Amino acid sequence: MAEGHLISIGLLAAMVVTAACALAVKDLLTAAALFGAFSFLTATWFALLGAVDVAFTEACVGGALTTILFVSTAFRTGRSFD
Amino acid sequence: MTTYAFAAALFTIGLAGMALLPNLLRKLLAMNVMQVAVIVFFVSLAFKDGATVPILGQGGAPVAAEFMNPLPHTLMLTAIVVSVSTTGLALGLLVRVRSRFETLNERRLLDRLR
Amino acid sequence: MRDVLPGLLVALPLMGAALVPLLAALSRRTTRAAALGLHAAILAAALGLFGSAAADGPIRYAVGGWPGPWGIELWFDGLSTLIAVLVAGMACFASFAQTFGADRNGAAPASTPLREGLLRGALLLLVGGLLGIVATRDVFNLFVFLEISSLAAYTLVASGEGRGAVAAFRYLLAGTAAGSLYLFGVGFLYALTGTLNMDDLAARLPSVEADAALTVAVVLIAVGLSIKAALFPLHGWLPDTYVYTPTPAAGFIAAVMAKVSAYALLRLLGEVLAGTTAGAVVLEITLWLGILGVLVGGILAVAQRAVTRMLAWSSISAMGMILIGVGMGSALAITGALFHMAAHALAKGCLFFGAGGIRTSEDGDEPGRWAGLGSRAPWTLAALTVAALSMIGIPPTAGFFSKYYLLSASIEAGGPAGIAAFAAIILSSLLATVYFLRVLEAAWFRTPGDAPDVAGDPASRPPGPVLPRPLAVPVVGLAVLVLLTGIFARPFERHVLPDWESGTARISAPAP
Amino acid sequence: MGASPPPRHEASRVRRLLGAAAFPALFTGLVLGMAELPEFGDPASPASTHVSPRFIEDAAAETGAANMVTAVLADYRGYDTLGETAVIFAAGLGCLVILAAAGGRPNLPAAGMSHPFGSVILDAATRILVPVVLLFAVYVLIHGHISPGGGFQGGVLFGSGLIMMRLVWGPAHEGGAHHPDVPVFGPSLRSSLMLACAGILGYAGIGLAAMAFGGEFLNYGTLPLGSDPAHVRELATLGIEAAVFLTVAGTVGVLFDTISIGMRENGVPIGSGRGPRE
Repeated sequence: MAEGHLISIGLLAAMVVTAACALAVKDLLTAAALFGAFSFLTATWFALLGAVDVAFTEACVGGALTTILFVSTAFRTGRSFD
Repeated sequence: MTTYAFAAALFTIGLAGMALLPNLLRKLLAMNVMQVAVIVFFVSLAFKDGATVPILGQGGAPVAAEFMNPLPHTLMLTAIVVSVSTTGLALGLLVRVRSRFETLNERRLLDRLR
Repeated sequence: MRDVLPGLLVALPLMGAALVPLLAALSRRTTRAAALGLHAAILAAALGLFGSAAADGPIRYAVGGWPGPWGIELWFDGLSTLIAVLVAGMACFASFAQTFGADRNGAAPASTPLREGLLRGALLLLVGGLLGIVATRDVFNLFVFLEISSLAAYTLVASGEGRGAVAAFRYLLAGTAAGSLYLFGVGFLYALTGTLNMDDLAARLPSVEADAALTVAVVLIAVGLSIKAALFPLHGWLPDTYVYTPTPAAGFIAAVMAKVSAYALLRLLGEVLAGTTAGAVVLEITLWLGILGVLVGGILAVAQRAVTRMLAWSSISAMGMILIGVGMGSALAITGALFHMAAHALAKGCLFFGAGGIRTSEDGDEPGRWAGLGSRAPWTLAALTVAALSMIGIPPTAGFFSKYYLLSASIEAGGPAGIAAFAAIILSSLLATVYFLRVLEAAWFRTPGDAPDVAGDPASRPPGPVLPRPLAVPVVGLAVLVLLTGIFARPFERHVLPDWESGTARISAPAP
Repeated sequence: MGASPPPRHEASRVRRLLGAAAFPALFTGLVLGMAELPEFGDPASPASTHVSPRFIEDAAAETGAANMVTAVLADYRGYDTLGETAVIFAAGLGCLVILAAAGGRPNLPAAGMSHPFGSVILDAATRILVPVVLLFAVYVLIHGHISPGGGFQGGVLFGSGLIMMRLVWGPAHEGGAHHPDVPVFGPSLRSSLMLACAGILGYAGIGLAAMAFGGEFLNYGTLPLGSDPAHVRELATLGIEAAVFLTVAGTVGVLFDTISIGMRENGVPIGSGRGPRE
C-alpha cells in the first residue's frame, strides 16, 4: 500500500471529518456516537497499515469502552451540551 | 507526508477544541481526538512498504524488511491505555463537578465559582 | 546493593499502591503502618542509591536484563539520586500528614478506612511516578511515568470538597495536553533517529540533518515539559491546583511535582538535546521566560489576599528561578537550580502544611487569621518563620545559598540575560519580603482583635490546637531540615558538587 | 439546562482571537517539520533500521513469542507495561476516591442502568452473549503470543462483558438482585478493586521474583521454570499478561460502576452493604 492509496486517504479524510463533527454537534449522545465512529475508522486504518494489535485495542477501547463511558456520563449529566 | 499531515490536522483540531470549546465534556472529546492524532502519527512511522503484520508465521528466519516495525505499535498500545485511563478519570471528575455546580459550561462554571 | 536498589526503588511504590488499599480492609492502624513503612523503605533505597552513586560513580541498570537501546535503562547519578532522595523524603512527611485528612473532617469529607487506604495508595502511585521519571533513561518510559504521576496527582487534588474537582479537571486538561505534546515530540525524535534511549539519542542526534524537524521536536518536548513545570506563561493550572488540594497532598505536590518536570527538562534539553542548535535556542528562551516568571510570580504573590494562593504564586516565581538555572546551563547555574529545588521543596512543603492546617483550624485563609498565632503556638510559628526566611533568602537558611549560587552564576554568565536574571532574583527576594512579612507580622505582632481583614468576633474562633500533630511534626521537621541544609551547605558543596560538576561537564558534552 | 445565555467574557474573546492565530501556526509548524521526516513507508528510515530489527529477527528466539508486539510489550519493554498497568490502576483508584468513597450528595440520577430494561429479548440475548464475550476475552489473553491480543485487550473485553451484564441486569451490589428472575452476576465494586490490586501485585511480584533469583527487575530469564530461557520467558510473559488482564478487567468494572452509579452511597464505605438506594 503506497502513500497515496485511495482507501488510506479516504479513511484519513473520513477520520478528520467525523472528529470535527463529533466536536461540533449539539447533542451529547450524537457526539459520543460520532466519536465511536471516529475510533472505528481509526482502527480500520491501523489494520490497513498492518498494526493489528493497535487496531484491536483501539476498537476495544476507543470504539467501545470510551464511548460507553461517555454515554453513561451523558445519562448522568444531561444529554445536551449547555 | 500526506499521512503525517492528517495526524497534524487531527492534533490541531483536538488541541484547538480543548482550548476553545466552552463545554467541559466537549473539551474531553477534543482531548481524545488529540491523543488519537499522536497514535496515528506513531503508527504511520511503523509502516514499511512491502512489509506485513508483525506476527511470525510459518517459515524460515524473519527478515527485518518483511515485517512492520513492532516498536511503535507497542508504544501506542501503552498510549491508548493512558488515553482511556485519563478519560475515565476525567469523566469521574466531571460527574462530580456537574453534581456540585450543576453545569459543565466553562463560563457558567467560572461565574458560579466567583 | 547496586544491583538490587534500583529495582526496589521503582517497584516498591507501585506495589505499595496496590497493597495499601487492600490492607485498608483490615484496620486503619495496619494501613498507616504499612504506608509509613513503605515510604521509609523507599527513602532508604533512595539514600542508598545516593550514597552508592556518590561513592562509586553512576549506576546504569537495565530493567528486564535487556540493555539499551533495546530495553529500558535506569540511570542513577548525583543529579537523579538527589532528586529521588528529595521526592522520597518529602513523601515520608506527606504520608505522615495524611493522617490529618483522616482525623479531621475539614480536610477530607467522610473519611472511611477504605478512603484513607485509597488516598495513601494514590500518594504511593504519585511517588512511584515521580521516581520513575527521575530514574529513567528512556524518553517514552518518561512519558508513561509522567502520566502515572499526573493521574495520581489529579486524584489527590480532587479528593477534597468543592472546587478541588474543577481545579483537578483543569489540571488534567493542561497535563494531558502537555503529555501529548511531549509524546508528539518523542515521535519526531524517533522518526529521525530510530531510538528512544537517551544516551543513544544524544549520540545519534548530531548526525541528523533535518533542522526543521528537529526544531519541531525540541519545541514540542520543551513546551510539554514546561507546562508540567509551570514555566511562565504556561503556569495557568498551578494556583487553583495548589490552593484547592487537601493539605497533606498539597504539601507534597507543591514541593516536588513541578520540580521533577523541571528535572526532566534539564535532562532532555541540557543533556540529550544539547548538541542541537534548536536545543540551545530553546534553552535561551527558557532562561528569559524564567526571568519573566520570577517577576510575574512575585508580583502576583504580593497581590493575593489568601495565604495559600500567595504561596502558590510564589511557587511560580520559584519555578522561574529554577528554570533560570536550567537555561543558563553552566555548572554553577545548575548547582544553583538543584540547590533551589531542594531548598524550595523543603520550605514550600513546610509552608503549605502549615498554612493549610491553619486555614482549617482558624477557618480562613487571610493573613489576618494568623493574628496572635505566635503566642498560641510559638514553636510551629517559629518553624514557619524559618521556612519563610528561606523563601526570602536570609543567610543561615537553605534559600540563601541557592540564591547565592544563582546570583553568582548570573554574574558569571554576564550579558543582558545575566544582568536581567541577577536583577530578577534580587527583586523577587524583595517581593518575597513584602508578602511574607505581611503574614509573619500578623502572626507575631498582632492580636486577633486588631487584624484588619478578618470580620467577626475573634471569640467565636474554633478552639483547639493551631496545628494537629500530623501536620505540626512535618512543619517542624522540614524547618529543621531547611536550617541544616543551609548550615551544611558548604560541606555539602565540597562533598557532592565535584560529582555534580563532573555530571554537568558530561551534560555540556554528551557522552556517546 | 439553564435558560439564561452563557455570560460573555472579554477574556474569552481575546483567547478566541489568539487561538485563531495560534492553531494554524501550530499546524503549519508541524507540517513543516514533518516535511523533513523520512518518507512514509521508507524501509531504510532510521526507525526501520536502527533498533527495531532485533525485535523482528530475534524476538521469537529470545522471548518465545511469535507476536513481536507481545514480545516487545511484555518482555523487552515490560517495564513500560508495568507503568501502563499502574496508569490504568491509577484511573480506577482515582474514580473510587472522587466518586464512590466520597460523601457526595446524590443529586444526579444513576446512569439509567439502575432499573433493568426488563425486556425479554435483551435478557435472552445477554444470556447468550455474555458467556461468549467472557470466553473470547480469555482466549484473547491466552492466544496473545501468537495472534493479536493479550492481557490488555482481553481485560477490556472481559470488562465489557461485565458492563453488558450491568446494563441489562442492573448494578450488582450487596443486597440482592434487581431483576426478579436473574441473579446478579459480576463483581461488586470492592471485588473489582481487589482484582485490580491483585494484578499490580502479581506483575510487580513476578518482577521481584526475578530479582530474588539474581536477575534484574523483570528479568524473567532467571526464573526457575525450565531450562530453555525462551520458554521460561514465554511462561513468565503469560503470567504478566494475566496480571495485566486482572488489573484491566477490575479497573474497567470500577470505572463503569463509579461513573454510572457512584456518589450514591452517601458517606458509607463502598461495599459495606449499607448503601442507600432509592
